[in-house]
Amino acid sequence: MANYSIFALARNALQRHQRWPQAWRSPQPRPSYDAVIVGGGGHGLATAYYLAKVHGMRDIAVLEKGWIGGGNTGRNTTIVRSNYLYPESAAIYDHALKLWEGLSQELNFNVMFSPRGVINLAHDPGEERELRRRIYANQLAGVDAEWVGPSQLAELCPILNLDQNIRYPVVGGTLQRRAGVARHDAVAWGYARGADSLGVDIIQNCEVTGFDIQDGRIEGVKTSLGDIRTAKVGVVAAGHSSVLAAMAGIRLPLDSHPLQALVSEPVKPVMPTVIMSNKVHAYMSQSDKGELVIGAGIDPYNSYAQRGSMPVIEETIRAVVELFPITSRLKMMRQWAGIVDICPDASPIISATPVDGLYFNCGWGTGGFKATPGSGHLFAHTLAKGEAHPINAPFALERFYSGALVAEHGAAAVAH
Amino acid sequence: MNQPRHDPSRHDPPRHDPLGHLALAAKRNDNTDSAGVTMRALPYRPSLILRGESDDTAFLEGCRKALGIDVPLAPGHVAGGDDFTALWLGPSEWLILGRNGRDRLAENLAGCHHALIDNGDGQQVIALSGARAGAVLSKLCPLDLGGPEMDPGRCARSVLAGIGVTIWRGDTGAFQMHVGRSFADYAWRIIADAGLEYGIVAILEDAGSDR
Amino acid sequence: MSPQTHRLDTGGRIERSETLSFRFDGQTMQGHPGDTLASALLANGVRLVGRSFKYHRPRGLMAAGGGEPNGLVRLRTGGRAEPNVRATDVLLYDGLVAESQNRWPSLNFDLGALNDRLSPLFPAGFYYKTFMWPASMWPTYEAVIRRMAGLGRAAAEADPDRYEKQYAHCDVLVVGGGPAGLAAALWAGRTGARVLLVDEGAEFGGALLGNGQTIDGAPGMDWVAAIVKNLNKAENIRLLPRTTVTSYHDHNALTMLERVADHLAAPEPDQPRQRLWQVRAKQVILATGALERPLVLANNDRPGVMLAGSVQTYINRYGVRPGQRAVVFTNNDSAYRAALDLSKAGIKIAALVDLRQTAPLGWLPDLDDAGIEVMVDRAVTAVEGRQSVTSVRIGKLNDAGTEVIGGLGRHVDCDLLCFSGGWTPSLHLLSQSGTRLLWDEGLGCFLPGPATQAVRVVGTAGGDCSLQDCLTLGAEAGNQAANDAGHRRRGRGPRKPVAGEEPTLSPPRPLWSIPGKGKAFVDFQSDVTAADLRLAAREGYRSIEHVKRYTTTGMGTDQGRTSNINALGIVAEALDVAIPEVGHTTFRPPFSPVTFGALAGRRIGTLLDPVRRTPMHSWHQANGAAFELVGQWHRPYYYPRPGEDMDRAVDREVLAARSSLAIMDATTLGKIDIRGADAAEFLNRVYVNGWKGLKVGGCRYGLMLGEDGMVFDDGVTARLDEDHFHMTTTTGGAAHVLDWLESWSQTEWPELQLYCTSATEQWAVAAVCGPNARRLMADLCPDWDLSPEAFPHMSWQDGEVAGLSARVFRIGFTGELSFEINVPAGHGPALWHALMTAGEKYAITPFGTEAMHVLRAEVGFIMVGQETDGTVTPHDLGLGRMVSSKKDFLGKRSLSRSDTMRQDRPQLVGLLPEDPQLRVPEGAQLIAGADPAPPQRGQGHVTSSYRSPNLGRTFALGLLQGGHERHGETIHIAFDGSAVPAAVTAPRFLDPGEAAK
Amino acid sequence: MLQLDCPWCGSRSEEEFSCGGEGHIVRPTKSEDMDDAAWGDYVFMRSNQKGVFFERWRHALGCGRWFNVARSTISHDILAVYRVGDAKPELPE
Ligand SMILES: Cc1cc2nc3c(=O)[nH]c(=O)nc-3n(C[C@H](O)[C@H](O)[C@H](O)COP(=O)(O)OP(=O)(O)OC[C@H]3O[C@@H](n4cnc5c(N)ncnc54)[C@H](O)[C@@H]3O)c2cc1C
Ligand SMILES: NC(=O)c1ccc[n+]([C@@H]2O[C@H](COP(=O)([O-])OP(=O)(O)OC[C@H]3O[C@@H](n4cnc5c(N)ncnc54)[C@H](O)[C@@H]3O)[C@@H](O)[C@H]2O)c1
Ligand SMILES: Cc1cc2nc3c(=O)[nH]c(=O)nc-3n(C[C@H](O)[C@H](O)[C@H](O)COP(=O)(O)O)c2cc1C
Ligand SMILES: [Zn+2]
Repeated sequence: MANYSIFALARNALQRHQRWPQAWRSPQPRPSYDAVIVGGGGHGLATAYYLAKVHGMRDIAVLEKGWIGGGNTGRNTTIVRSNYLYPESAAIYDHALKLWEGLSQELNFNVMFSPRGVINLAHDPGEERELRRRIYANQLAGVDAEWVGPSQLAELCPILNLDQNIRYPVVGGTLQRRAGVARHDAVAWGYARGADSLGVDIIQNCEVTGFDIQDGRIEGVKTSLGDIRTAKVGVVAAGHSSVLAAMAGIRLPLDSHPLQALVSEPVKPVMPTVIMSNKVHAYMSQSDKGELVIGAGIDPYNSYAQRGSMPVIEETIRAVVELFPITSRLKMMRQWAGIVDICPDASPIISATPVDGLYFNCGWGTGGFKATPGSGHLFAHTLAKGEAHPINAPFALERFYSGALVAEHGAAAVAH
Repeated sequence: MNQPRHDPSRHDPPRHDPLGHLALAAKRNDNTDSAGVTMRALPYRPSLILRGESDDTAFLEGCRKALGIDVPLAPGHVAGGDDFTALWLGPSEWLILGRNGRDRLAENLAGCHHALIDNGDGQQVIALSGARAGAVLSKLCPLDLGGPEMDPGRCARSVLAGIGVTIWRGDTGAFQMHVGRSFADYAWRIIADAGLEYGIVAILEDAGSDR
Repeated sequence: MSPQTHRLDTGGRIERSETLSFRFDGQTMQGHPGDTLASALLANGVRLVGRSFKYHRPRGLMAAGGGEPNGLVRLRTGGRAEPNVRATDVLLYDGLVAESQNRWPSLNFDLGALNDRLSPLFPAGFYYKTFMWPASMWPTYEAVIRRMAGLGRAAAEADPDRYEKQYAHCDVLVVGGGPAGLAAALWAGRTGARVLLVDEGAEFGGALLGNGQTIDGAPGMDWVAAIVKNLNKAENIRLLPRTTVTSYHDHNALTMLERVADHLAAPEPDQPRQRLWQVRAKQVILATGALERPLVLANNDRPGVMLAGSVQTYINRYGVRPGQRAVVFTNNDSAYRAALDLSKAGIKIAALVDLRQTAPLGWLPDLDDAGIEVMVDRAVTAVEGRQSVTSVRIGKLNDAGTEVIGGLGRHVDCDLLCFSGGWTPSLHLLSQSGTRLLWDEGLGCFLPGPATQAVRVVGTAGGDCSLQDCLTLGAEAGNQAANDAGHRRRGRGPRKPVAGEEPTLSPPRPLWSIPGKGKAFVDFQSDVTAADLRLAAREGYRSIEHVKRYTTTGMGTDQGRTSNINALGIVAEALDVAIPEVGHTTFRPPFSPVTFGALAGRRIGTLLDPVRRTPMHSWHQANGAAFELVGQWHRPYYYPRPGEDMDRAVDREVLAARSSLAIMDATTLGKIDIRGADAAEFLNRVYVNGWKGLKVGGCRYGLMLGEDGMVFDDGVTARLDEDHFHMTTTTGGAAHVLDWLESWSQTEWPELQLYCTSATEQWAVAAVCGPNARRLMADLCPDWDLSPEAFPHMSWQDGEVAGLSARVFRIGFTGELSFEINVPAGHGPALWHALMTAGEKYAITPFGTEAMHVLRAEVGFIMVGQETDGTVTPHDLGLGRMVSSKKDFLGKRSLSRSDTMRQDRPQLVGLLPEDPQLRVPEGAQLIAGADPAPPQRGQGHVTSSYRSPNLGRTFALGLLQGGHERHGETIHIAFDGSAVPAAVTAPRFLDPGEAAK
Repeated sequence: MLQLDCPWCGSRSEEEFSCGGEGHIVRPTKSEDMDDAAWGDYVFMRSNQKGVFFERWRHALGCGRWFNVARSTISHDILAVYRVGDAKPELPE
């Protein structure tokens, strides 16, 4: 793997950039692997990377039906934070956040993790109570969290509407300073490059169409490029998890919905932090390129269409203009959607299944980008050892039978 | 004891007007001729939600006896008689306007599966008329106001700027909008705002005690 | 004041008799009505209009319409300032102010242009490879990157303008008012169908506005004028100019943006600036035309390099001559007509360079007449000049077009290079509709595949290049669409228009990039060059989607409208695969950027969301209530007297309720009328407790669970009759509960005979409570027997209260002796006044939601949404005894799952902080030890916390693991780094006892 | 924004409806005899079909009726609308 640095850049400039090697290879699938990861999103690629890096497995393929990062990894609003309510969740998301903090260096690929702080607004006493509960829970769990009042908010984000005579005046908010945003595509590419250099085959345009299951054990996968034998399969297919589960005769507690996002035209910096509001439903940050990146809601019906409806966008922009009045004359440049796999308790599933050797990592719904490194790291452990890491043990499928849900609706209420 | 004994018309004490608080703010302009659209708040009228089965002949018969009309069975249709008007709201649901028909209905429907729910106090009626009435309403409501379903004389339940509404289009083409009482303020303000472009005239009739 | 040096003496569709003045970068200039800002700038000889995104290269106008990538300006000032506006879309008005963007200190001298010199260090994706060391420096690097990025500046103030929204329905929506669209609208309209015809432009006519084509032997625009007049007369046809269809959604729903007042300095009073339309069309006809593509060659971004068709438009439509001496460079026929028009306008055509082996013969006689030299099998190999084109080189390429052979070639002076790289049918909307686009090798463009919605494509958008095809097929499509929408033509149709003769077309030569030295731009707006695209392919970013994201091609405000196909061609070449194999990137809404204000519409500010108010609201306001938001409702929170803060007011209200008499507006509670023979059975299934035994006249408290066993609502329900119940729900839960009941009664248990009907709005409710409540009632209801025997707790009666017919429930939420008096909502204020007046002698005290919370918590009543959060069972709340074991009910089975039966689940307890004055914050965590140091697991949290003047101390409720068995223990309450001790108690602090009976 | 055909009111905008998710899930009558897994399956597990999906909608801000819809979750085409209690319709390929 060629090292990336300013010196490499200068050296290559002299060669008119003709000598850069491929960031990752595009190999043909081999007939068998020790492990197969289904889904080349951030989570799948990270899983492969850590399987190779931490657990020394090399004979791994990542199978992606389209192009890597083309699922939700490539279409999310990039917010990274760990201030969830329950200790189980705080543990998993903070595990990820710690990995984010060194990820560019780990991968030698700048993923532009930008801890510029994430603020959740409260607009009434009920919301304040909920948010404070989360702050106190986070403090105990060791996740940084603080309450910020209107005057601090004015400093942190001068364009926020703090008028107290509006329909839902802002009463304050929570701030997680270590939280922020990252460059979504770079995460997929960085992990792909890292995994590839450790020998992982990343195979694009290869759709998994079925599983070979014998006596309750996984023996291989069927793909659009032929059959592949393997004894270990990790499915990380986000919105398509139920489709893959059905191939193995399993049902999951998931519903797939389109979740939309949009960007404004690029403007000079106006938004130094990330702000989200449950009540006036919207959240917004500004990318390094200058667009305002805005998260909208889900359409209320099941869909795999990767496009959403207009009213959802209109609702969101109503909220954005209300919260940030100076945006009224900015323009929406592009809107899109991703298919998110929503779980009844708004928490993920990282789990073994009734099929031996078949594991699922899914249910991240509207908010799994932030978990990418942690999820990959823990899922790799689960796959390699055949049993859950203590951090992801509470997130097994079993909880839907026992009732031990991890209800994160509050912390995940803004759909991201 | 314990038989419902409400007859809101019996005492007829002064009624509170859901839009009373807007009296001072509303534009008062009697020159409705020049306006493209006129909005009026209509005063309290008794009304009922009537529930029953469309295929229950005893029920339909009872309604006819009580109201002097056949309740409409076709979606979006309205039946009007001397004393009562019945709007189809759903396959087992009608809005009965006119006089207070509770007692007569209760009497004639005894023994049938039905329900009667007083509704007059629970709603505010806002009427919208004039050449641009449709244009104003179509800013707020996704119904096809120009289609046959909304021909004069028809009714529909729908959405008005996010709130539930029952719209009844009179024979003159004007629209009567029934909104929940607690939403009246919002409905009034948002219609007034939508009509601004066409010089809307808003008239709060002298409906209640508050003014 | 600069004169309009580049204005032609005659021609164009501008109003020469009127002069408008405007300012660009502080300089005052003039134009005419009918001009765009772009045409006026060109008329004034302005070449340089902006700086590019990344390299800050000087840029001039390249196009005349929506494809313009360079001419982005900041328009207007103050709250109306708008960044990134395409100068070609701005209609000129008097006093217009615009400034250039992305330059510092000035447009002519921009320090950012240093980037162009350093560009070897900034290839595509350079930032992924650097800025990583030392890690701590990234925020600093990032701040610099952010400042360099971005284009225009946002306004600093709020927008003073109004934006409207409108729904519309039609039989046929025709998008595009060029010849094809006009013909379609006319023929569709003839059937009586409801037709909507929209066009982005201020004028209908499309391409005819800018080219010299003729129809029926006269200028095409004469025909347009006649048709438009005709259409305007028809009642069933509506024309909307200045309206862009921005998106095409499911089920033929389309969104359009009408620019109502953007051609004015400011909207007229009360008039909107823009209007967002939501159209539902039975049939759609897309007649959106085609977009001309640039050619990719070195330094093709120099000011003075323009699209040939656009120059033609500037001449014919605006009477502007953008240069004096032009070289025309093309790979297709359309530039021939352009060259003739240029020549007619007095521009010297130094050469017409055609990449193809042979010139289209039909045009040659006219070119000969005009004295234009055609150079076939040649290419422009270099563009010279920096802030403006000064000359080009014309040379020869090898057969493959990959190399210049025999040197750069002939040197030709010119101040204008007009190029045409072919035409891209404008199929953005079609693609959004779900229809696949298919590559046509012959035409070198994508064409419509089989439609997936009720849509047709006609005109150049559908690949029909000749005007006659546009007209004929347009008319046919209009007629058929109307037929499909259920309308048929009666009588004879209008005469079919006949287009003027045109030479037959010869095929274009797609050559995706022309070899040469220097940056050859593909995406002008995102500053992406052909070399960037090739680098991406080389580095393994093989999918076109990866290329897009790695290089940012097509990601600018124009979304690559003119550049995407070129990018695709270059990538296909670099990967050595066919174009269809590469595929195009996804067309996403909007087609043109849409103002946030228009998306937001009028439902912002005070109209953001309804404020629901009770009939007594005015009284509360007049009596100084502070309000709390509960759902959409505004409820009195507390009623401070002069000099009182919240705590003092709440104390006073709480004391009054326990010592004498207090009154609360309880109107907001949800109320549902449930009636039918099976109503009791139904309640049995939706509530955890039994309902069959409830006597008529009685009331009962019920808990509702989801199928997951978790409490989601509660309330008291009264039995009005054998078959009739009055249910109450929480204020916030009312709508959801009704939905829930309807869902079960209609879909799962249709055999049960009952109706659920909302009655929330019908009733106003005043709750009076306190030891004097019965006396008050006696004063107002002289005929009633109010004795506890005749009117016991948890019963109801009808009758008159203060002369108003009322239904009174002997229930309450405070533990005190209470009456909840329901009257028809219109009588609410009358009731309230009567109660207040009669209550004076008991010092009746109105109380708000906060005092209500204290009162209910003192007696251990739970508040759904506060003690519960969707994870709490009846057992957790200590309400297990309510749960019937005799019957099934929703959620029952979930209560016996292994986790829901755990003994150490968080359970409701009382908490008394050791410091009786300390009110711990709600949400604070319960921990075992005294040390709150992280990380550790909490054992629960505080759900409610108040000061009680009755107890003379603070108290709290909380959910504590295994709490039912831990009364008497001391635990710690942790928040903000500290932990305070508290005693665990039963969740009940006061017992009003007999008095309340 | 979908346009749905209410079996009673006819063609109306999605805004008037609320979506009730997967249809034809029958509530078990003898839940006390079920084990945790079977019950959990009923409460939480869903087919989440890609392709033809049978779902429930309510004309909440219209006539108030619940009804069934067969809809493609890929194209959003409505393949059938039918009343509660009616069997799943036969659909053409
Ligand atoms: C609009 C939007 C905004 C969001 N905002 C945020 C946010 O701000 N913060 C946050 O934390 N999260 C956010 N999320 C959620 C986040 O994007 C996802 O949770 C996360 O990216 C999931 O990553 P993944 O790798 O699991 O899935 P994906 O990136 O979707 O990867 C799954 C991959 O599996 C592939 N696949 C599917 N089926 C098959 C098959 N049969 N064979 C082979 N491959 C297959 C897919 O093509 C896909 O590439 C957002 C999501 C959306 C849609
Ligand atoms: N292919 C060629 O070689 C070629 C090249 C140039 C011109 N022409 C000529 O151009 C004419 C084409 O006629 P036509 O009617 O097909 O197209 P047109 O270009 O005349 O008209 C298309 C119209 O659609 C409008 N439009 C496009 N997208 C829109 C949107 N999203 N919302 C609203 N309006 C939108 C445009 O403003 C334009 O007025 C013919 O005269 C043809 O001969 C052909
Ligand atoms: C954080 C973020 C920023 C984006 N910024 C831009 C942008 O500046 N320009 C643009 O055209 N698209 C932008 N997009 C949207 C992508 O172009 C694309 O629409 C999205 O990744 C979904 O993919 P699809 O539209 O190809 O389906 C952005 C997407 C994300 C997730
Ligand atoms: Zn209906």
